[in-house]
Amino acid sequence: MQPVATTFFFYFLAGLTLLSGVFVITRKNPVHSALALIFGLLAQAGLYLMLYAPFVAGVQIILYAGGIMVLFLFVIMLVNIERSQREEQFNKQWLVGLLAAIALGGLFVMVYVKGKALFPYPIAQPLENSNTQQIGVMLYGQYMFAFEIASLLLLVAIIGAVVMAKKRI
Amino acid sequence: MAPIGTLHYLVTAAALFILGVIGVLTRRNVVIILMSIELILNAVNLNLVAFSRLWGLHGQVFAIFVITDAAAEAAVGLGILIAFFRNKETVNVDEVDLLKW
Amino acid sequence: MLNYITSYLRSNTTPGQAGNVFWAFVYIMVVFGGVSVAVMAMNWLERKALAHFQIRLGPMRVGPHGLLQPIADAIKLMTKEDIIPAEADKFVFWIAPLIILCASFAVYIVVPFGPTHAITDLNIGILFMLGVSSLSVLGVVMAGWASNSHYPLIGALRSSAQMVSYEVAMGMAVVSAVLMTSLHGLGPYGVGAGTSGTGTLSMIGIVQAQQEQHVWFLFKFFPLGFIAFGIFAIAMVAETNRAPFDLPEAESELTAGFHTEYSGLRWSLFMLGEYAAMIAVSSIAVTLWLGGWFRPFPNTLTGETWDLVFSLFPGLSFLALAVIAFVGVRRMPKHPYFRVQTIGLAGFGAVLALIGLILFAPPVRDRVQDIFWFVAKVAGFMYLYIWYRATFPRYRFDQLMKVGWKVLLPIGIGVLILTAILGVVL
Amino acid sequence: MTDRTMIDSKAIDPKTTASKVADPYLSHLELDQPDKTFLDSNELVINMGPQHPATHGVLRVILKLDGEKVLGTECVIGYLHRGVEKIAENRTYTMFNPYVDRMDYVAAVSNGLGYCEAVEKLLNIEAPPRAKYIRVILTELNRMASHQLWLGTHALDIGAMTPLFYTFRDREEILKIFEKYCGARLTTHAFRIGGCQYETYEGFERDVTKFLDFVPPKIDEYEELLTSNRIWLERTKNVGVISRADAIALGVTGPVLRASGVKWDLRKAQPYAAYSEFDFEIPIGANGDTYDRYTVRMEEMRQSLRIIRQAVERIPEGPIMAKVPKVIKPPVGEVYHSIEAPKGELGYFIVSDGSTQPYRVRVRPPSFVNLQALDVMVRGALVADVIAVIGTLDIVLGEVDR
Repeated sequence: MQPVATTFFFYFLAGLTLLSGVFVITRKNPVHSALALIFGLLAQAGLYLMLYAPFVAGVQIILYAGGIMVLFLFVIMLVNIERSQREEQFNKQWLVGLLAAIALGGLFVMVYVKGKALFPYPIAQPLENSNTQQIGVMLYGQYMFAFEIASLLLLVAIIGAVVMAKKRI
Repeated sequence: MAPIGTLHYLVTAAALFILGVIGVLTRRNVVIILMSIELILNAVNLNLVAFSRLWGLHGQVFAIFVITDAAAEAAVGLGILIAFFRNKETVNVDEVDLLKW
Repeated sequence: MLNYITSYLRSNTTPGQAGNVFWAFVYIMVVFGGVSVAVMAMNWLERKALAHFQIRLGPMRVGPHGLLQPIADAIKLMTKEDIIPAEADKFVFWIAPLIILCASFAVYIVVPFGPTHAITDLNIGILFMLGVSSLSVLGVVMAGWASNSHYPLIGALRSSAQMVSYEVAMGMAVVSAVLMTSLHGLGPYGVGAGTSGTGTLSMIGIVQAQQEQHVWFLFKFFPLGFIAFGIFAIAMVAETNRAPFDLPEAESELTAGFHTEYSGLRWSLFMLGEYAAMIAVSSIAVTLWLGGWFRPFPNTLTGETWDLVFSLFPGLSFLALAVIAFVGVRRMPKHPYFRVQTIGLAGFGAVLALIGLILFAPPVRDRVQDIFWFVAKVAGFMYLYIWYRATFPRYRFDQLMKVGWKVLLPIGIGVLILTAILGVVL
Repeated sequence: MTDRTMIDSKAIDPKTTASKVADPYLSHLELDQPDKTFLDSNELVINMGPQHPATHGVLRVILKLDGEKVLGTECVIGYLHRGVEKIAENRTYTMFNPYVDRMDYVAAVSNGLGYCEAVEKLLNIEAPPRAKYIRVILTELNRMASHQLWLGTHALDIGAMTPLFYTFRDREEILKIFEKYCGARLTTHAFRIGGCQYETYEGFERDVTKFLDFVPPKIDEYEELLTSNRIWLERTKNVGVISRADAIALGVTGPVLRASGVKWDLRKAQPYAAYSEFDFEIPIGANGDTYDRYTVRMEEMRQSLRIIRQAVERIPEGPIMAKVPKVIKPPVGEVYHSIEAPKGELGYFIVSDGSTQPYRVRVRPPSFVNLQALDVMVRGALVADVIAVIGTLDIVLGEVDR
């Protein structure tokens, strides 16, 4: 693809991601927040594609946008959102929170400015078609133990969620 | 326009991370706090994937682990939320002030 | 510029892979238009076929044999008042049908109509298809919630639970098919034994794997591929909310489920999305198990003669349709009132015959063959959808869940494990 | 804790909570906790009908749901009330005859038969044998038609569209016979007090015999679509079970009662018209579930055919009208006469004060009584079962509301 398109798509997707992030944390209605988050996640999947990480992008869509967000929407519908909308949206320490976040941002800026040399422009790499396969090999080879732990974690999470959410077990 | 390098992605991720932090620190609705945590995790993911472009695929593998973790976190978090809501009839995080009910 | 356009024609990849924006755009337009037309045709066909199942005539008034009925419906829907309930969440209400529509149309990016006839070929093709088609759940949930009414909400909760559950079983079936791409074990013809290679997630790659292994995955490891296909075929009906799994829109229980409050154009977007999703999942099934764009019997009926015979099929089928149209002309009442309709039907038949004749021309024939076989297989699934709808009663919600989780999922996992074991052993 | 007070002062939320409106129909549903949401039990109250595709007209069922589980139901009826019983008090006995057809409009002939026989009993006259045979033939044909309509709509409620059209196709043949006989298809007004007004038309017996040969394969066809269909079995077996004792206690009659294993059919128990002269079986079920009611009705269709065949073969010659005075003026007294309508026991209680108009007519409609079993049958079931059970009860709202 031409460089122009790359630049355009990066700014477009990054802008979409950040904009949706802003919407997520400012909307009163959690459903609108969730909707914004979905768009943000999809835009991020686009960013992953631009980084030649198609498998992560696919997982992002299928798991995040298609799975986790459905869970969120479900819960939002179950809890009485109209009531929560009438409440105060931001807590009392919002100023402190904002300051902390800005401080964190300053830290990031400092790190990036100081360590700019560490992050070179990536050399034009060939299209990695077997990327997905290598990830698979890694998951089932080098990271086998972590993979199994992750599956255990999911099992625990399932049980935990069921125990928490069920009325009578 | 400058070509898009790793730094661009890092800055995007950092901004997203900060947005997530602001959300967690300032909102009162538990659902939105959980969503902000997702934002934070996504920012981390973006970083990992961007780095994997430079230093091999380990970043992508980790991103997958992070997504797994996010799924588990969302499930348990929302489960707790439902249990909480059933008892207190609110999703306001400031109301979570009892160890036991 | 001209070179840029023509250079693609000489390559043998999809426009997406070739990075040719112009042709990619053309393909997108063609696929989008084609799917829209297919949805309209499907609409007519469903009403007609269902009517004949039920000893009715179906649409007969608009155009000869109701051929123009979908167009009339489209006009009606577009001019209808678009109602947004007062208590609805306007924005979410507005965006929900668009989500469903986009999700079901975005899937077509990777559908391989032929070795080069796809918009692009992602190397995560099947993952992309599953992921994007699962996004339509969001639209359903939002539509149900935004309507701010009981029936849509229940419909949305039902349907999201249903779609999420059946996605799991569907995923298991798909994974076992993907696994087969890497297993060159003994096919029914004993070809390619012992050459286990790498698998692929790419849609075109999957079809090519079937070609290399000389077997449709439907018949690979005989009962296994068949069972996996069966699971997918059931799960895909549930996934698209069609009878007998049409609980979310169960007319007799929830009026119309999640789109009860929708009307006019927005409602038609839901329908468009639903039918597009039906075609999309059918094309997944065709790609994964039925050899995609390959003609039937590529192994037994080989040789130039058979190639020629099978390449005549596209033209012949159009000619057959034309003959049916002409028979219809003959059977039209001879009353002057029907003259316009008769002429119209004759014209339609003539167009079909012309297309059929064009399809006999060798250069066209060779290019269109792949697409024809793919579409024909998908059309078979479409007919099955109609047949199911005419035959089956509706499942109850708990039974639906039981079928998904306690029947399909364990079988799917079993098939997956057996496939893996067989692949290693053979 | 400011939020707390704010919440309490706000109006309840219409999306997820029950309406707090004091509705007399809702009293027994214990809606005293209105501010609950989806997460709690006893929260969701749904109005099914009166505008709902599966309530067979204008029945309004208030459902109290826990998720999809039904905690209780309340039928609200009366949307089709036309005061048929009151009208009777201002009409002569003859004039009232057509009105009864409008109650159970899918089994109008049975209604007419019940009324005419009740008045005949009051007058102490008896219809001649030929009239009785004609009555049996038409009533049994009507039972077929009613069951066919029931089957089609019941299957449609459960999601099978196609049987509806098949049953309507075959019901059409019956309606054609009715039309040829008396000119009307639905509300036939076929019988008169004392017999029948019309002699059978030329070719009546041929038509009926043709129908008798035509319809058994069609019944097999319906059964082929449904009886062993897995989904149909799952949707109907053990759904809406009503025990023998409950059924008797609730006064349920007709196929619903027989499906619970009670061999009670007025055609055998208290034979009226010419039923004592025919040989037929009373099909009964074992479990009292929806599937049994389905099989019982299917078998009843076959038995009806058997009765009709015998009646057509043995129909006697003779007059069709008994000696009835020009002005019907029954002696002072009262009478209760009931017949086995397609839906159950259809009873007429007529009080005469010696004038030309009845003092009081009270109808015991089978649908109304059977409908009372709905709550027993669906408690603890799912919403989809409510639909199936309403279908299986085979109610006609015209008869419920009268």
